[in-house]
Amino acid sequence: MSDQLPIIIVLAPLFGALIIGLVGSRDHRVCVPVVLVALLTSLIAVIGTLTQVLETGPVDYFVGGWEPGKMAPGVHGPVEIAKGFGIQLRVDTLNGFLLLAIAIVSIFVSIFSIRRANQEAASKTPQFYTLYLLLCVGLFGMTITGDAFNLFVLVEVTSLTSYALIAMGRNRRGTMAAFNYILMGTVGASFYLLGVGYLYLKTGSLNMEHIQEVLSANDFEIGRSKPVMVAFVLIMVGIWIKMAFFPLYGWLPNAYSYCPSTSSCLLAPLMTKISVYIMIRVMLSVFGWEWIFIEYAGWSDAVVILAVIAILAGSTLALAQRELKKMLCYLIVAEVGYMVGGAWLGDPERWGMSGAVYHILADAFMTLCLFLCAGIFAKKANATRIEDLSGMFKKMPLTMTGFVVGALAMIGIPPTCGFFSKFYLIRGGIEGGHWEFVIALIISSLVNVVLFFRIFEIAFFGAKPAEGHDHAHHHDEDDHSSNNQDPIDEPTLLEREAPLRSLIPLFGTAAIIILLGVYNGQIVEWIRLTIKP
Amino acid sequence: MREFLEQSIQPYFNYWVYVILMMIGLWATIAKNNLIKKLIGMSIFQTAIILFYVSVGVKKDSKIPIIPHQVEEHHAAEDGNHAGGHGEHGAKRVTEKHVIEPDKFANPLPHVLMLTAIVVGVSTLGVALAVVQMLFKEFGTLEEDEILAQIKTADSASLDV
Amino acid sequence: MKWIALIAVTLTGSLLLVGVGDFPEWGDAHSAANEGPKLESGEQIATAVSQSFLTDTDELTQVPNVVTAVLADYRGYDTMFETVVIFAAGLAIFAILRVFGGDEVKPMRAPEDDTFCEGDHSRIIIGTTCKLLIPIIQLFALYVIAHGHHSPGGGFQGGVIMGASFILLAIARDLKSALDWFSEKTFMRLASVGILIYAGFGVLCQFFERNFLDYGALKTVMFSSEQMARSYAMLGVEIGVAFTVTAIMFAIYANLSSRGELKQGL
Amino acid sequence: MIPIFDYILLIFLIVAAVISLKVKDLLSASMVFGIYSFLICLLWAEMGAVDVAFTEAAVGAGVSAVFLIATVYNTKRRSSD
Repeated sequence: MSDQLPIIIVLAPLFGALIIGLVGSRDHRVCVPVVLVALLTSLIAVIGTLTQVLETGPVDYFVGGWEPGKMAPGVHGPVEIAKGFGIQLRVDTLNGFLLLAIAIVSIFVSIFSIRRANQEAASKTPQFYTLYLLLCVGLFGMTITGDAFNLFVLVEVTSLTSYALIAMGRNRRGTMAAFNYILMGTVGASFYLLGVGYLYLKTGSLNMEHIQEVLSANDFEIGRSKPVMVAFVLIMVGIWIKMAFFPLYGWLPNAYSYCPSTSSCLLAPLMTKISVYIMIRVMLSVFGWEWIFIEYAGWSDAVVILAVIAILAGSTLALAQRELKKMLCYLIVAEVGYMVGGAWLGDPERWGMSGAVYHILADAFMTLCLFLCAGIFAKKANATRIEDLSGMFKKMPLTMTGFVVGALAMIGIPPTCGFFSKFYLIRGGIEGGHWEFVIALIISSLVNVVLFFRIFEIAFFGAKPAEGHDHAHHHDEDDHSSNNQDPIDEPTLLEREAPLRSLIPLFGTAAIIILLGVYNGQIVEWIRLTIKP
Repeated sequence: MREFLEQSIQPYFNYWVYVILMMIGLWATIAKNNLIKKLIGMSIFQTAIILFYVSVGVKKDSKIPIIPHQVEEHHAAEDGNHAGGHGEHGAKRVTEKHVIEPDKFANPLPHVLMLTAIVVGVSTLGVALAVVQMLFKEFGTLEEDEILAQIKTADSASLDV
Repeated sequence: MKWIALIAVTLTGSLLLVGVGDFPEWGDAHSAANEGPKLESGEQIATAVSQSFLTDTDELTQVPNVVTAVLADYRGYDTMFETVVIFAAGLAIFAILRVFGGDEVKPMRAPEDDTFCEGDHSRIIIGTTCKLLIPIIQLFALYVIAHGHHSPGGGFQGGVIMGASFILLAIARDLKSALDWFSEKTFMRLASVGILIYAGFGVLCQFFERNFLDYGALKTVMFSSEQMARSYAMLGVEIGVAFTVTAIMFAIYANLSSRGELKQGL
Repeated sequence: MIPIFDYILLIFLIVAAVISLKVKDLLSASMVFGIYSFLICLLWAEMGAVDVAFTEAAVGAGVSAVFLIATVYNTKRRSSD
């Protein structure tokens, strides 16, 4: 049984989705339990696989039993299975932690979505949850796969479900954003597909390991040919579109800020991060770091400069925003810059790549924390703009505590994981001699300080929360406001606070942010097991 | 000129056309104003990639990748002394493994991949068309600039309040 | 916008043309993808995986159509997710477009565009023709699904044709009579059932202590040799695919043609 | 050597693509897109990719053209470009 664990990670949410598809429309109440059971099964499978990985090294799983070198029974006797015959799944310390992060984030968001999804999706709740689980299937599958084309199929699974989750929000700007996202996403995926085609043309295989073997044979003789170079550029551009890297980020802010809060809580922490992971996976497992950082050393400088621009542009645009969610979206653009820059800082001996992978984990939880808070504020206090948050410390102290933890992590204050990831990235930048990257990181941290302390100030010292009423009518899109701030009979803390189903994921995330920070040394050490050449 | 044609264009004509189609598709996706035109451009872009893949898998003078079961007549003749022993299909096949020359058949792998890509393409088109209908319901137009203008006026109106 | 497009298109075009120069010639049977990657010294460092597909398929699965074998067996995991993509598309369109009730939606079409229908006279001819055609189309679809092992075809193609027959019914008569045959509840469930069949075959293999989708494990259930078990399981899987594709193609059409109201189609 | 039939098809393909993007009537554009799909399906059948050709004939020329027409019918037929 234990050797089947890798596939169970993907299959559990898939079966969950199918069960909801079959019986969900009859009774909406089955949705949440099915989602939770499916994701918990995945979580257990991930933990099981991860312990195997930490004990014995990378775990391979060959779907259909097409393990290269094995003898398969043929009509006239056994046949040896060639390399790359079937599809390979692979879990190592690089993606094992990411799988864990996906499982935890999706469980938290599904707890957060109880009741909320019913209000946001109304009679389409079962469809919402089916799409939700399919999105999880796609994310797990993308992370776990070791096959270049299978990756494309799973990218499409996640893309189609996320288009739907974004367009489901009854906001016309959200619909337009979804349309742009469809165009950009399809072009990105097509570029990736074309890049894989170029690789296939030169190597005759689709298995990542096998491709790398062929490319690196005889001192990168095939690797140096022009189609492989073009393939690399195409794949990178395709993934950059998907992850909203600097010049190609146009679709992201509107798409994430106008979609329903449950969808944005799932999409914002995971989609871009998994794309960054894919980029790192392609760099390490398909092309190999020697190919990138030695054969084409000039490229890494160019990409780091793009990353620097991304960080600066993201931070500056975040400063200009008045809506909380939009500000967070621009911060995502900046964070993507961190990770891409870190990954391109130089060969994996250095700390940049490890810092980038660690930052993927850290950023997933930081973003989740802040988006959960934004969702709670929007619903409970009808506060979507930053100035609406005034007096929030008094009104919702528990939620605000969670927000503070997330914000401190985003800024990079020591006990949180945000500090350590920045530390590793800066260390990598100094090692690689990319001072512009170091400076950009520090500037962006300062901008984050300004951004979040402005919010803290408004929330702590701001005027009376009664001002929230003014905005109630021109935010009619989020009209489910339960603004029970009656000045006559003061509501108790429990009435003012967000319900438990929102607070549990929030505090869980906050705890993980701190735990990740405390155990950063061990985690990075594990990550480096895979990354180090 | 003739040499250029013979050496650079002729053997690669498929690839040239795929690049041209791809550029047409990309151009339409970005620059066209009408949303449905954008989607048609997107589909052309995707088919261009499929054209590339299929061109990769072509082998000259090859058959389609369907390999009929080998009814081994020569074996039947050789094993004639096993009187009545090979009335069954299976009895004949116990003999030697039939050698297949893979160069005679087109490469099946790109075909499989492109089946997937076509299906993915139509799924995306369907979802995109649904979004287009939603947009038309909300904005009453299919022109991108008009939609953006409407959003802009709505935005500035909400800021003034 | 035009300028961005121009820059993007020129950059992409020139990038792609850079690659073209180094390609193997069209139809080269000895190219890397077809035979195996070679070094300049002529040494072949690996065999292209498609070669093994061609040589081993008859041995391993007894399926003449190599494409079907690769699609449903060797790369069956891909195909399962391809079906999931279709399923997700159907759900996505439902989630985006479907409106319940739908009385409050005003007619969207401008009157000057109303040049589609010629009137009701043509409906009789079309209706009669379709009545004759639809059973034949459906029969052909079943043939395509079932004969996918021996000739071009399979679950996707057959499923699309089957879905198209319902679409034809909806166009020729009206959406309502098509929905009477094939109601919304039915097709949304059928789509799940299709993938359930596919994944179920995979999980069944796991019960026999093999890997997911290792159809050879099913030989004890199917009372046949391992190769024929693969072949039969592929047929089962293709039927699952066909269910999903049929249902979703019709679902997409039904939603798109009626603006999500499922009341009146084209 | 690419067969001459291919050259003709490939050139027609480009023409069909351009026309379907140039035509101002969206219904015609959808139709021409169907023609484009059908041409490319012929091309693939010629290249030995019968399964792909079959799928493209069913999906590209058949169903996706119908989807496009359904949307055009439900929205607007004229386009400004």
